[in-house]
Amino acid sequence: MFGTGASNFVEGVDKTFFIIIGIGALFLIGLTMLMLIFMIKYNKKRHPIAVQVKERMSLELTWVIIPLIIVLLMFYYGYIAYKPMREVPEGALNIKAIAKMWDFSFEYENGKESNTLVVPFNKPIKLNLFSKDIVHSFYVPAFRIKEDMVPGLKDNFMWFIPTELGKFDIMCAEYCGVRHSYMMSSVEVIPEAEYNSWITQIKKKSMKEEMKGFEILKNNACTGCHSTDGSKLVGPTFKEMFGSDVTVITEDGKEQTVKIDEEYIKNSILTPDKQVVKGFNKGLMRPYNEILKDEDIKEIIEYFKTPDED
Amino acid sequence: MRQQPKTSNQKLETIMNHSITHTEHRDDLGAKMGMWLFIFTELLLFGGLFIVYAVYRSQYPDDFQIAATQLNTFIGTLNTIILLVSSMTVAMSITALQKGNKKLTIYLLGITILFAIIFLVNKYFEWGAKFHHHLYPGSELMLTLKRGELLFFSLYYFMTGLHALHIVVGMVILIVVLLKVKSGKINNTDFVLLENGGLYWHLVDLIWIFLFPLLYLIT
Amino acid sequence: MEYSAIENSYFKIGNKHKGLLGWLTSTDHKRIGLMYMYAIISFFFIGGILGGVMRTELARPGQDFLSAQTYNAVFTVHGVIMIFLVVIPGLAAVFGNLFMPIMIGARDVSFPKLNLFSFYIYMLGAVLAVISLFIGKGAPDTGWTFYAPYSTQSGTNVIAAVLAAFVLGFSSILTGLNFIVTIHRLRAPGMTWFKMPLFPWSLYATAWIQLLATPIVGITLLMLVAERLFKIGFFDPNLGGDPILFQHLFWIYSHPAVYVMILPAMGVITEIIPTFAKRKVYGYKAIALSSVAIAAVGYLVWGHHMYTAGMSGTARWVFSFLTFIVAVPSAIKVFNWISTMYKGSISLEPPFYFAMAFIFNFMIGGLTGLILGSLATNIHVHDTSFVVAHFHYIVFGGMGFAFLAALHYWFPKIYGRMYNHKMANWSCVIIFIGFTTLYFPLFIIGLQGMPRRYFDYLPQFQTGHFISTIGAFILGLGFLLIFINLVRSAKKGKITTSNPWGGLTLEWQIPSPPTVENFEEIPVITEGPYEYK
Amino acid sequence: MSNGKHHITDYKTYAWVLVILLFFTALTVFVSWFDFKALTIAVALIIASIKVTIVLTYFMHLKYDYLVFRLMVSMVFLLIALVFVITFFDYLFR
Repeated sequence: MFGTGASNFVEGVDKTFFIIIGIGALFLIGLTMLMLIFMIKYNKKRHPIAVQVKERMSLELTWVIIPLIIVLLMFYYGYIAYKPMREVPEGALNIKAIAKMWDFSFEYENGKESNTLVVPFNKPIKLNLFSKDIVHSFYVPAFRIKEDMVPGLKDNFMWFIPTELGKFDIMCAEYCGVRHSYMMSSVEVIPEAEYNSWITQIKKKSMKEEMKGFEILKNNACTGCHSTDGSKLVGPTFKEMFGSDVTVITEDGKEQTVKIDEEYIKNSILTPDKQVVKGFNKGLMRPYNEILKDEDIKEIIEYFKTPDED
Repeated sequence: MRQQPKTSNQKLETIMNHSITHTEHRDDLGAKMGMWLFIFTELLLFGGLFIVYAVYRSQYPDDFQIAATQLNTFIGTLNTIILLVSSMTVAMSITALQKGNKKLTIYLLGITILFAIIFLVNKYFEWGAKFHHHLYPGSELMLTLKRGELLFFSLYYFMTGLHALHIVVGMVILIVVLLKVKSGKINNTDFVLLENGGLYWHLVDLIWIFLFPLLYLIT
Repeated sequence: MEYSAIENSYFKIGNKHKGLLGWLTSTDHKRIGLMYMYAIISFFFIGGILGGVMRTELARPGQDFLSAQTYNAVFTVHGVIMIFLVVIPGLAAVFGNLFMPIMIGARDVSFPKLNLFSFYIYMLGAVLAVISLFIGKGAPDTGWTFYAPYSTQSGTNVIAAVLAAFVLGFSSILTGLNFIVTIHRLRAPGMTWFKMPLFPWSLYATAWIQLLATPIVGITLLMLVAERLFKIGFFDPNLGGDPILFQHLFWIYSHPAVYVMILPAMGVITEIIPTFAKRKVYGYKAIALSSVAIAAVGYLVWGHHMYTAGMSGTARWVFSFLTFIVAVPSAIKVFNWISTMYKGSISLEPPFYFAMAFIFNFMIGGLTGLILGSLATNIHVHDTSFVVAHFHYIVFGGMGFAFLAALHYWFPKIYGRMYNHKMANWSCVIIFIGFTTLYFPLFIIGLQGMPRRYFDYLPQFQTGHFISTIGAFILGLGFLLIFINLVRSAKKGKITTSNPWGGLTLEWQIPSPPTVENFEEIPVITEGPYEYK
Repeated sequence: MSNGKHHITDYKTYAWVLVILLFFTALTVFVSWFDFKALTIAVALIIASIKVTIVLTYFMHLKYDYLVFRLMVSMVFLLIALVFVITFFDYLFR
């Protein structure tokens, strides 16, 4: 019913689930049967005169106390299966997980960065959770773990031991805007030896990615909506954008062809809805006039001007 | 099981006529209960704000203390005294009416309303001074403050602003009550409106009693 | 002879104004209740259509006919309309207004003018909610929960929607206030607290929640507005605020709001079962007091919406513990309902079928609620479609079915006419099947990890989503059937007697439909409300 | 249904209540000049609570009104207190 289970928490969570659902199903079936039996047996046709049954305090008390014991038991099982989730074992591998609209990124202890989470098999991993803008949530169904990534919240974490090799989905479970349902990534669980060699290979950033303009675009989550590889997201891609001609729709609904120059880029950052590239919706981008300074915009334009290397 | 006479047409007509002139039956205790329930919602409304205050105060105790020094304790104390005295005058106005002294009732209500105006004038000067120093929500200066101080001033404006709004509402209620006393609609046999107006005014006082030390005195 | 009852009822005779104006200016609790009913049913259809649009989009993965932005706006508006305009006022404002004063033997509520005033505030809020769709930069896209800081940043029309919720809250408060005073002050002579019928009891508990919880969300939404307008920073981490605090304040209201929906629903069921089983309610006091217990404990369990929100570990288990405690009074009610059927003489009429469907759905909703209340399992299913299924089982399978049960139960009293029973029974079956097909698959894909509020989804969830969409259409069909049946019967149905079901509570002792003042003489009560012999 | 019992309070009582309230106001201002460390807020709140109780009892007539009002008021304050305590289960243990 659950799909795969691949972490140390799976057993506890699933067991709690089956205990609660088992007791629940027992009650559900029992009471429904009773309801149906009464409906048939005490139907007006068969049972024309109702018998007024005296209330009994003892019965009333029974069904206060028994459910109370049962729910307390359920609470207990839920609690003991949950408790280890907040107790990180010593020597866990620390990885920083950062969310922004709308992607996840990971930073490892040696400074390596990646977009998918890569972890060694059967080792405790502690994820320190951060968010750059709004509330997101880190959810790996196969691991039965979830924790919100709250901007400004310190010491927010989750941990797990992956117990199966393979690739598992990470999803954002807290609604975060237009591309919420595409805010996904994956955890790759690989053998420890493989991990050790993977972690030491730090890919050098391309010259363009070293530029300050790119840093600004990334920090303001521009790249969440505008790709740098040509794919179409919420907004137009940045790849080979500068200098091209595009059709735009102005505020009063007219179509226009403009060349993407410094002026256009600046206007699009400050007043995004004035000239929206055809095929994209307006109102999705906020004006950045209070957030980006003139120098920042200059850096961004510098970045756009620089041609791609390959 | 219960005796319920069958409705005949003639009787319906009388009911119908009765309903058109429909005089609401008087229930002073019910009216007062309604007022109390309304006061509860007001308490919970401010309760929400006090939770916010408590949370941020626990998170930024030092910033809150520093920020609070910027508030004028003198004006705060003065306004506390004004509200307490006006609470007394409005309470006395009920006694006056009960004793049949209409003139004194009007006089006491007038004083209460006057105090309300003085309170607002004080508040105006207090806020005005802050605005003069560019210390208001959304100002450039506010955004440069330490986070705790920013929150303190935000809360200060929000809480005292909402409270001032209640003062204005209370004032309007008291003016209406005063006019009704004058016209004789509220008199020494039917004065639940006066009592309810008074209750509302005391609520404004209650909230201020908490606001005053929390905002002005934690330096 | 009985036709004259309709001619002489509150329908035909109002105040000094005639026609529509007579309705719009009426302070008669029955007319106000009926106006609420028409408004709420209209909004339910709008909300339902939005839900149907959503389900259709989700029938298969990928974008079909909505853009992601539109989809987000649709589920937000669906939520806002359904929660604030339909289910929260639902039973209390409609059937509470229509029947609570009669059931306690009063001519009207304590403050009839205030009652009409709260209706107009409700309409004002509704207008604001509708306006939020059309002005500014588009319909709000924050979800009905308005979580900060997204709601403080979203370029869409959040302020109008938030103000709508605020205004609607105000209407809810005034209704609650009115009901509390009415129940305290206007019970008929001899009707002690424990001789009062159980529907008014449940409304009493509900009214306290409306009164004491709503102001908290009011102030929270005001803070949100201030934050958007003045950069105040209560909830914006960049300005030192705490987004989790918003969630606390929001759920301090919105969890109890669930009880505002479900408590009157339980009250309705408690009225229906004894009437059709011809038996005294088993455990009268237990049911009455469990309403109060649910209201009281239910106020303190809001944090179970936030187990994964970054709360402290201590807070998590405290909230989990309290949540499990609140399950007990709900269970007591179910046991008592079923015991009331024992050795009864049950006539299987449409309201009774709806009531049975309610109990079944409510049990599933409640039992899956235990999975959500338990810490370990909650972590896995929180914010997945499991939650969506759970709360629709409570709100729709519970409150919605209770509304239909109440509608079929009191219909002859409201209109003085009877509907077609066969058609009503069929619509009950179809709605039940549609409902189950729509929501049950969501439990399963939720367990497999389908997050909620997703515009698009991974292929493994497709079967579930597809079945669910089919359910939505069956459900729509069922509602169409009910609508046809009831609208037709309200106009042309067979004239009925004053007490077609043989009920004992006071509303059945007066003509159908009731006269303007309900009672010629206020009855004197000597025994409990369900003393079947 | 009765329209409530009406107790007439003297002017003198009100005057005394005001004097007491002013005394507590002076006291709370006075103690704010000292630093009680963690207790500062507790002291301020205790004094405020005393003042509020006095206002409720005398100015708002709870002393003379029906018992049910007193019950309701205490219930509401208890509820607010509980909400505070439960909220702080989060903030104190974070």
